[in-house]
Amino acid sequence: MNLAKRVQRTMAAPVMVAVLALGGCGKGGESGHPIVIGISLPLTGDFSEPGKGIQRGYQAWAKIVNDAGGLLGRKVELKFLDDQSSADRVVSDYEQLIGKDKVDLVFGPFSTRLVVPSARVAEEYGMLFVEPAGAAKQVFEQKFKNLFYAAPAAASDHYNHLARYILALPEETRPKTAAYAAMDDPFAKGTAYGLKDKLEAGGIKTVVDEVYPPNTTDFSGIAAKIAASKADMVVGGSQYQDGVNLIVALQQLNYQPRLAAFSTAPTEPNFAQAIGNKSEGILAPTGYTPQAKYPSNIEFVQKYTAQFGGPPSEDEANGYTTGQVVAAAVNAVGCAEPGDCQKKLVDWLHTNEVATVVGPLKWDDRGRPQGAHMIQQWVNGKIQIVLPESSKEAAFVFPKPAW
Amino acid sequence: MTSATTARGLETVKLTRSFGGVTAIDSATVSFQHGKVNALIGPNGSGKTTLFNVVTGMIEPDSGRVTYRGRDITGKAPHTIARAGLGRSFQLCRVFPRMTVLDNLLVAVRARGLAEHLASSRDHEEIERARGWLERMGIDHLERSEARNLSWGQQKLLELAGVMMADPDTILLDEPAGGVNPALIERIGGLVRELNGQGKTFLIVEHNMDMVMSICDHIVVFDRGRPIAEGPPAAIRSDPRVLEAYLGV
Amino acid sequence: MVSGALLFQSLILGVLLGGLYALLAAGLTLYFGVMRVVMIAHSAFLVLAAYLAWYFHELTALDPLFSLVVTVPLFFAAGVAMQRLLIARLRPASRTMMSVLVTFSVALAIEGMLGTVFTGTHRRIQLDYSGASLELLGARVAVVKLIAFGLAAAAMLALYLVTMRSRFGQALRATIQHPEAAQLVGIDTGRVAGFGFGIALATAAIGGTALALDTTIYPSLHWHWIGPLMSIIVVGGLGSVPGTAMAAMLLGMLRSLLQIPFGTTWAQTIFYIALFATLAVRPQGFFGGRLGQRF
Amino acid sequence: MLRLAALALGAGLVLSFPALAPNPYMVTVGIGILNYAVLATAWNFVGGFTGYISLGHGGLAGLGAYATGLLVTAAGLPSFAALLAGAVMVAALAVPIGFAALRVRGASFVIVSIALVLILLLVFQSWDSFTGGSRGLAVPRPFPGMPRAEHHTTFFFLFAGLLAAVLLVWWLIDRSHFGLGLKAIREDEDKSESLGIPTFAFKLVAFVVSAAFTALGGGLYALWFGDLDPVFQFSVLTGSNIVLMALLGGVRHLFGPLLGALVVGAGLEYFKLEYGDTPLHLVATGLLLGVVVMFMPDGVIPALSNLYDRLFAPATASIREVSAADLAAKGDEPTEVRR
Repeated sequence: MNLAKRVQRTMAAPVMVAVLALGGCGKGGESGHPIVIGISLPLTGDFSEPGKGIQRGYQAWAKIVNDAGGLLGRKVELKFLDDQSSADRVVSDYEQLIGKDKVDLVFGPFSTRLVVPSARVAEEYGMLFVEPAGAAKQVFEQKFKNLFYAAPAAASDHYNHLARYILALPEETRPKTAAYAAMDDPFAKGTAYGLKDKLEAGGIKTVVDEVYPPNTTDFSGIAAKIAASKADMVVGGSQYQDGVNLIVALQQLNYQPRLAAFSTAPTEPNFAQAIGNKSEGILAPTGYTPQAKYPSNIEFVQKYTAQFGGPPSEDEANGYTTGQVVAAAVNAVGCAEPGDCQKKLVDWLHTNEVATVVGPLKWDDRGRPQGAHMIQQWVNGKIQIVLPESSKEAAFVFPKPAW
Repeated sequence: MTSATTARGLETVKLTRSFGGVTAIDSATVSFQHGKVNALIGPNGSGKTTLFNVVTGMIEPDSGRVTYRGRDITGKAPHTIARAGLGRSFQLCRVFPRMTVLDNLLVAVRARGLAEHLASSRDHEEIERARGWLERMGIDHLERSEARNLSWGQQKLLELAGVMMADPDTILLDEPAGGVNPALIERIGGLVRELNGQGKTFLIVEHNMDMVMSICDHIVVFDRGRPIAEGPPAAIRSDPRVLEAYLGV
Repeated sequence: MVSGALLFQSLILGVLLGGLYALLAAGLTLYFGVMRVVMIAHSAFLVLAAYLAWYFHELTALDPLFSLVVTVPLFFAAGVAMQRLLIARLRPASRTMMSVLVTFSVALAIEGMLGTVFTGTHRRIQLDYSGASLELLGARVAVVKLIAFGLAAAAMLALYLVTMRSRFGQALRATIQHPEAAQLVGIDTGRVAGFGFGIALATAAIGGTALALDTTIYPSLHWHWIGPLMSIIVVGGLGSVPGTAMAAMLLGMLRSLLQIPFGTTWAQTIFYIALFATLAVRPQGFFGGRLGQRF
Repeated sequence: MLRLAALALGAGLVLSFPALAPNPYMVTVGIGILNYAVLATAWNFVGGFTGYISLGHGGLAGLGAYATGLLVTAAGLPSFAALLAGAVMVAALAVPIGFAALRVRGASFVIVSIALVLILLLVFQSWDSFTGGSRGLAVPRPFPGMPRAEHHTTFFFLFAGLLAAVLLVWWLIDRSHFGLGLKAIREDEDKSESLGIPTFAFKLVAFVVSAAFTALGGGLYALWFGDLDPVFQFSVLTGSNIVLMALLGGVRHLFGPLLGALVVGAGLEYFKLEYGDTPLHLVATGLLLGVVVMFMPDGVIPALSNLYDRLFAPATASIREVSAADLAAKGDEPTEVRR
């Protein structure tokens, strides 16, 4: 940690100057100048779609906070930079935000691939780094001290409820074989393999284990393998479009599993239409549902819908959650500027729980959240929570009807 | 082997090369007289240039052999053949357009070993040698200008100088008189005789009969990819087969 | 342990894939034949056509196949224009090299425009027969794939007839084999080359529509097509359309079969392995005599 | 004399940059440009001398980066030993690649260069047990515990040093017999062979040297940046940017690629700021590349000097007129005539 400390000292001096020059008085001043929050997001390139989703979440958060009078009585101001989905960019963006623009706080970018390099920048400049997207294992393996993942669970824990449910099924009905196809992306792969590990441990045989590159557009080959394996259940470690393509390819081969779970894709609004409305029974883990009864969520959904004319999805929620987490720390510690304040924020988050739109969050010393995802399923033409029992909206449909 | 021991020069045996359906060279067996000025004449498309290209390794033959001073050089890489002592010019002369006249000559200097390759190309002896050639061609005043800025005739002379700079003992010239004025033809002809006097062998493909007849010792007539006659100018002039080949009577 | 059914299924998929490769590679070969040009932008135009088909479907809700009526002539014109305005103006000495850069820049521009206009979102045409399939000797063949293959086959046939039967085709072949000679017998090689480019680009329009029927499209997709296509034309022998078609079929099937043991990503490397092998083992065979290599 | 002075001045400016830079961010921008300058100059060993255009140098740089990273993480070599070893390995690999690509002329080389990037991407993604695949590869810092700002400054000087080395070698070759031979190949490969230049060997050596320096650039980048990911390391765009920089600056000039790196580097920044969240920067890059290739294939330096000639030294024009027609007949007319 002495490294970060030294960085803080080297950074602190100029920062103070800058703050004073701006007419503020450093210590969480209630005076005019806004709290500037620096964010780099993939607004173009491969990750641009979810990137824009996160951006909407951040914007919604800023609007709601400012309408309520701001943080510590100061307006929050978001400074977005586009990293073009590239690692060089994301790093130089945070270099610029922290080193040149001297922002007071930073929020994380999208996609594990960009989170790790940018978290390193924030770490070495001693900035608190709450991020909405780095869910994969290796994010936490980097042993960052300042990083917090603002979502209920790391990728490998997304399917925990489903794994428990399946293994609890009676011997005769429980699936015996499973086929896995995962995009070669730390997050998508992480979700599928998290389930795979647990099911294999529970004695469910893996008959197909395919990893495909993110650019794959033709899934007929993979589908052929899965269909030929006649696996009882199929698990897709997917994002959006690849999941749709895989399902369509499986339909083309008329493969009918008894259970089908896909990451992310089924939770997207136009999923059902994209696969020809044969979505009945398809499962998906989700860290967020607009229906959640958490007080802050009710406000979020209502105001977000007012602002953007549609309910938020998971990306937006993750962005918003990031804002909530940082805000909680800032309000508790009572400061928001570079330098020693950041350390206080970090320490506070390590020891406290934060209520968010995805429920209460708390983290281990590596910033790994301690929860698990809910499991949703398409039941009667709409996607509803079926697991865990406590928060279910519909009964789990098993075996899955034909598609 | 040294040139002294034998008078054998450039020879081809049953050399054949065809493009698609067209047979450009049809099992041609020719031997050119070493130490003399040889001419290779024949109607357009009779395979003269193809022979040049096969002999100098630019094109691989379908069959047959090429030997130079008794050594088999069939299908060898062009630079190997060049280093064996065969120099050539190209039809529609070719120089290095974006290089200075001087560099056009210095390129031909043979470096051996890493040290020489990495040594500066501005070597005084070589530059002097190059200037010598430029003077003989009468274009030494253009030393510094880029080759592409020279006139057509000047480029012809430059190409010849470049070939000589590589110090070959047999020089193949493809239409040296092509598209140049009489005075220059005169000059080139003179140079050829002069160099031949200093022991250089020449093989010239040329349509300008006056030039051929005036400077060549030995003439080979090509038709449909094979030699149909050879001998001294006087004999060739009166050879009926040659007239037929040319005039198709 | 690999079941015969799976092998057969993969083989069929390979053939269907190979058909599309064949059509697109044929276009690439044509450019190379007429102008000694490696047309990097071919696959970018392919993706452009796919986007047009998708957009057409979004607007009119008609079957994307109808978009061909617009795209084919459009692309033909674009091809002629490209040859006339860009390629033909390059210095012959360095044309092959520079044309690569020019077409590359065109590809970048197209990708950028697509991204700007349609955003980076993955797009896919949703047809009521998207999930439908036919039974064929125990294997299942998706209807959309059949249509795509049919399109490709038809286009290839048309291409064959044009080059082999028509007078223009004669001139085209002459230009490809020996430009100088062609000029001597009074062929306007410039014009022929222009049309050659147009036809080649038109194949991209057809290929793009076929592509859009069954797969997702996104602006940077073309990078994943140009590599295999270039390998195919080298393996097939630059300039020879039949050779190209053979190579395309072969590599298409190989890829699809190799997916069974090695998985998707490794299977893709077959194209490049074939490319390197070809160049290392016998390049002359495909590139003509040494003098003919100055492409 | 004047040249030396200018050189010293330039060097002085570069070396004093970190001190003048208002914040670490500016230093990183400087590093980015230096890195590109190194790559573009290294590319110029092939592109400039022999005229063979490679779009695959981005891949070679990525290879250098991964080689260095893996030698540190897997083989446990000290950072800079790994850097050198990595460059050697890449150079060794360049031999078979060059063999396949350069035996025949023209087209196949370009095709191979692009294919190289694509296959490397596939391999480094799939072989994740070794390369880390999409999980990425974290390269430990050579100077542990050094504050980030200092880290940047240090690497700025390292990159500047590497650039100096590359420029020096390019200059040495440029004036050597070897260099003259390479330039002859660019001008007319058959002709050079007929003069006894072993063109294939020359091209191969140039390619290998180029690969080695490119790998050094990539490796140094890996040590500085710390996080490698196949998707970003093996991108055709890097290659095309390198080409654009070299061509724009002028491939026949020692400092051409450096100039190009400055211009393009700045240009990309500008477009990102102006049209941030659209991929218009691709269009811009594309158009710029097209314009350069079509209208000033020799880069801005000659373009400007030609302009200067025409304005202030009309004397040279006279010879041009004479030759223009003749040369046109050879279908190899100088660019001036075309415009």
